[in-house]
Amino acid sequence: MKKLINQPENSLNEMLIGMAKAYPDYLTRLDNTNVLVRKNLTEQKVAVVSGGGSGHEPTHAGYIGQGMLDAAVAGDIFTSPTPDQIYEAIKAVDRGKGVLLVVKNYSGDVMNFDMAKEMAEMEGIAVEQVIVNDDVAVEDSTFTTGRRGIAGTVLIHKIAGAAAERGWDLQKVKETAEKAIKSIHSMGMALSPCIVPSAGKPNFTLAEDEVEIGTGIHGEPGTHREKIKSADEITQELFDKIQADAPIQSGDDVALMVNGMGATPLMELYIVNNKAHDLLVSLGAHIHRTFVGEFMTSIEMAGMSLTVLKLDDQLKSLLDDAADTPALKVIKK
Amino acid sequence: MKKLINQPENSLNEMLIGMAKAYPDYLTRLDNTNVLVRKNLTEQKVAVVSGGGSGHEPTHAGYIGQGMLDAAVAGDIFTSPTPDQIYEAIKAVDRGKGVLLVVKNYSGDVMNFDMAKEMAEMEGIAVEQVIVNDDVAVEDSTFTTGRRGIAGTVLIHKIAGAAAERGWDLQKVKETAEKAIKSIHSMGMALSPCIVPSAGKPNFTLAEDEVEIGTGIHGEPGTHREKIKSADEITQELFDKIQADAPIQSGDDVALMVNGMGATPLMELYIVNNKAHDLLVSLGAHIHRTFVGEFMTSIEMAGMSLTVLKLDDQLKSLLDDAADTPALKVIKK
Amino acid sequence: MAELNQLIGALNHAADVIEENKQHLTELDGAIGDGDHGINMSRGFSFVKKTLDEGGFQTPADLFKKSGMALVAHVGGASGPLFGTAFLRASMALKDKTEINSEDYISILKAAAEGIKMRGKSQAGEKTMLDALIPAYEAGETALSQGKDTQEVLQAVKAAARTGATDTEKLVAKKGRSSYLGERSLGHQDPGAASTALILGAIADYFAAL
Amino acid sequence: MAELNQLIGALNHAADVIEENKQHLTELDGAIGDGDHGINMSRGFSFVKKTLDEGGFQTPADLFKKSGMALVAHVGGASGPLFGTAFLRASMALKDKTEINSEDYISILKAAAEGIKMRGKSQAGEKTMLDALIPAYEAGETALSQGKDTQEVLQAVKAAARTGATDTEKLVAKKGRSSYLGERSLGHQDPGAASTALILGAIADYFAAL
Ligand SMILES: Nc1ncnc2c1ncn2[C@@H]1O[C@H](COP(=O)(O)OP(=O)(O)O)[C@@H](O)[C@H]1O
Ligand SMILES: Nc1ncnc2c1ncn2[C@@H]1O[C@H](COP(=O)(O)OP(=O)(O)O)[C@@H](O)[C@H]1O
Ligand SMILES: [Mg+2]
Ligand SMILES: [Mg+2]
Ligand SMILES: [Mg+2]
Ligand SMILES: [Mg+2]
Repeated sequence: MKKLINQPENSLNEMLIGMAKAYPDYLTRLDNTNVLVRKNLTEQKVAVVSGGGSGHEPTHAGYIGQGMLDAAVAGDIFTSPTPDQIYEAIKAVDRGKGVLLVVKNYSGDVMNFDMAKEMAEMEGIAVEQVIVNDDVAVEDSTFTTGRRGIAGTVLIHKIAGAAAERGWDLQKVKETAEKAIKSIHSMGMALSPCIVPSAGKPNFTLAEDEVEIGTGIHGEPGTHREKIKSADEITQELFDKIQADAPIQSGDDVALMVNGMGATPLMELYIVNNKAHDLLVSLGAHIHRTFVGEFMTSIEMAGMSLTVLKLDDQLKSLLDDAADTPALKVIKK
Repeated sequence: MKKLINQPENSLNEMLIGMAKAYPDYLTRLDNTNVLVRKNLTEQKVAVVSGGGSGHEPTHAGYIGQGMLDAAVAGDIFTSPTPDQIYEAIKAVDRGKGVLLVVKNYSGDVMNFDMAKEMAEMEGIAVEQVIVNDDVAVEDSTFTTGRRGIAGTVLIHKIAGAAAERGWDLQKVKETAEKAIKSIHSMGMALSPCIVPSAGKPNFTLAEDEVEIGTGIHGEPGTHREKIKSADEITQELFDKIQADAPIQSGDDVALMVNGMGATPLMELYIVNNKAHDLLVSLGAHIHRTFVGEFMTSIEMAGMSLTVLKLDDQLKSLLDDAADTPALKVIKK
Repeated sequence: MAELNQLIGALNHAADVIEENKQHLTELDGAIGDGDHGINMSRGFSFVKKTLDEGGFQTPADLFKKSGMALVAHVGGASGPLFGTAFLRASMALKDKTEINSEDYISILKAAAEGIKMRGKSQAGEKTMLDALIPAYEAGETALSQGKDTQEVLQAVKAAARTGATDTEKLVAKKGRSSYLGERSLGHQDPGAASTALILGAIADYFAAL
Repeated sequence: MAELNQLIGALNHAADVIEENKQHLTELDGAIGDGDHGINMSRGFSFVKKTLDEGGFQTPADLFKKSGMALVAHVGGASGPLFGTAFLRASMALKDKTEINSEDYISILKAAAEGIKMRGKSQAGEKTMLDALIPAYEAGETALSQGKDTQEVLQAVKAAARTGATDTEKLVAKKGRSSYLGERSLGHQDPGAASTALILGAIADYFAAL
């Protein structure tokens, strides 16, 4: 394992301190917790809180700021945070207008956030929760855990955050986020594995000419492995899977995200973006906004995911609202 | 070689198209060139042009936009662009107030930009050039090529771009950039090599427990190799080298950049930032602004560089000026 | 069957057994999950030990409550809220009893299973910790109805939990992270079921050795 | 020595030799530079060949000018402006001559070297292409002063360039990318010197085979 770390067990703590030092205008660490909280909280708005395992940086704390999150709760690497931590975050950011929790659909996250919600409700805080499940690689079923939440979650932060910043009430912020969740679909792939520092070795192996299609953001197995193909072919394959699930119609407005998993260079993401644009345009879609970069990573895994979010006028205008966070800034024109 | 590309020889072109598709509000490609030019050029200001080999994304084109670059010229991967291309960029962005070229100190870049400058001057365009040479890993000497330009270049883009956006004349923009260049020092290291697509294999090799200290942004050899140490120790080593060259005094204002080389996850960069902050603070420096992320990469090399820029009041306020580019946004408070 | 001190001893032993099996549990989770179950459980139970060391418990219910809180706050992942809820439900089932007998033991296992079902929206046969815990308390109920003594009941619970855990290899995961694998989860033992069997086994062993 | 057609033939042959040695030049550059010299030169000379194929040259000067422009626009890196400037200076030195003799050949090599010095702010002994080119034209001057014939002059140039290139192994780089290595550049041949020797060798071979 070759990493720029000190003791593996200190990585999370040192990372959080390093973030707080990097962005003193944006965020501050809540004493004795792994919670980062927005500086200068906007009074009189619904607070938006997210969180989950670490190792997905800049997710989640990178999205703290105007128009996105008010707090982010960091679990250990690839491990959901615990209810007490989430509860501290909720208490710290509630301004009497209630708190929306944006949770990725993993059993662990869902249950820990559930418990925190119960704890906060016992204190009289209004809490609502939305569960992001954008990964079309996993079968959708109400009898199982259902689909995972992956990179699309960042756009849900954007939309929920903008809705809250507009002063909408908790119910409306929640409904808007849920509408966006229904319209967002993602699919990822990996070229190489990642190493959790405390584990010290890769979480899976791939041959030199092999890729895994449908991988999650923790190196979870995908739908299958195959010989590596061209960027265009791989992009087409992921796109087809998304399209099979949520067909794009001619005239649809969409946002497109090409997300890097950690080790894949931007150059390759732009090459993928080139093809993804062509595919959307050939279906008659109008691409309202494109996001290319590392938004939700998997430590140093190589690979990428595509996210397509169908937009109505409301979602378009929420995406266009100003955002000012360390990792995503939208400057309103 | 495991990459998300199509034909290696098409990578540059497809990347440029992919960038243009991602940021239609920011930039557009100049027909039949590898030049990306700012949309909606500000009239009546000095134009700032940079460029160099590709493979350093988001450098250079990612910094096109308000308050930074007006055009970026992309060479082949790790190869300086040719004079004709640079000349096209100069012609496209000159608004009669002259053009500043920001060039990294590599023989190839310097000579190609020189020739382009001569060509533009023959057409009556006022052109000035500044050469960034922030890499303290290389010995400074006027008898040799001197120091390389590495990640600090991005902050020179910021400062020159802000100066130009303020409407300052060519001479003043140039002098300001030169002042900043004198005050900026960087040093990098690598954990793993990178692969130029057309070469198909790594440009150097490192043992599983080895790191290279002082590497350039093209995998050029550094000052030495050593056994991997902790993040704190490596940060200290790079910092000491910078400090030996340009000592920080108590009370100094500085900007700090922790730059990822491509494959190193943000988590590790924050851990490095934690230590780098401590080192600066222990010397009595005041950290005016911190930049943590991938600003100037080396394809998928793992590693990082530190950059320290000493600031006077003028440089501070130029750094704080608004910038709106795909890869770096500063929202003025 | 047991007073407060013995319960503390039993939980301490369970924590030690989890620590010894950290690597094994992590490997099980590596095959069909994210490879952290051993790490999560070991972290959580090290805090349980700390809680046990601090002492000052009023009742067995208090002991289970504080241990459950330690699990909730330190395991993380899916197993944290589940084991935490299990312990908290056990605590609630005990009310203000000062010592517990084998009937009590079986009813707190049952209460724990109900808590897990509620928290995990899960049921038997979905390849989770429930597939060790449910057969375990059922075996205990049978042993009780046959008039078996405390040691026999504890051993019946231990054996059934072990068999239940092993048999999860034949199940397709429907809940938790391994459910993303669908059919590919077949042939692997569920890590949460394995840790459940270890805990129930450690408790039986502790009382057998008294 | 040569008319326009033969010069075209000679440059074509030089381009082929560069293409054949693409891998070799790249390996030399890999050791002390960034491993692209062969790629750069092969790309540039493929455009020279295209220019040669298009034809329509007025004079040798025109031929060198158009070839030089192709190099400037397509080699990139450090060697692009340097070889480009070398060819453009050769063109200027030729003025409107319609054919060239061995004195002309040596004087265009000298003009090329001056162009490289100016563009590269470099001089002999800094482990660059100049360390092949300068000994080459000096050997040519000596041969001329000794009254040697054209073939002998060309061979003297070829041999001196080859020796000069090999001897760069003994030099510490002071210019170009390899200068960042300092002493570590010792023991390696400079790629630009190697390609210069290949070009001058190809020209000599072409005329020897006529
Ligand atoms: N909904 C659920 N109901 C019951 N048990 C569950 C559920 N989800 C997960 N589990 C249990 O949790 C175990 C995984 O725990 P752990 O690896 O610590 O958490 P995570 O999956 O978040 O990494 C599984 O082996 C399974 O026994
Ligand atoms: N200042 C200079 N003067 C003369 N020759 C130089 C100079 N800088 C570089 N060179 C030559 O250029 C060669 C490297 O060319 P190339 O690899 O194509 O460019 P780059 O170094 O930009 O990758 C060196 O081997 C050397 O001969
Ligand atoms: Mg986990
Ligand atoms: Mg080069
Ligand atoms: Mg797990
Ligand atoms: Mg080179």
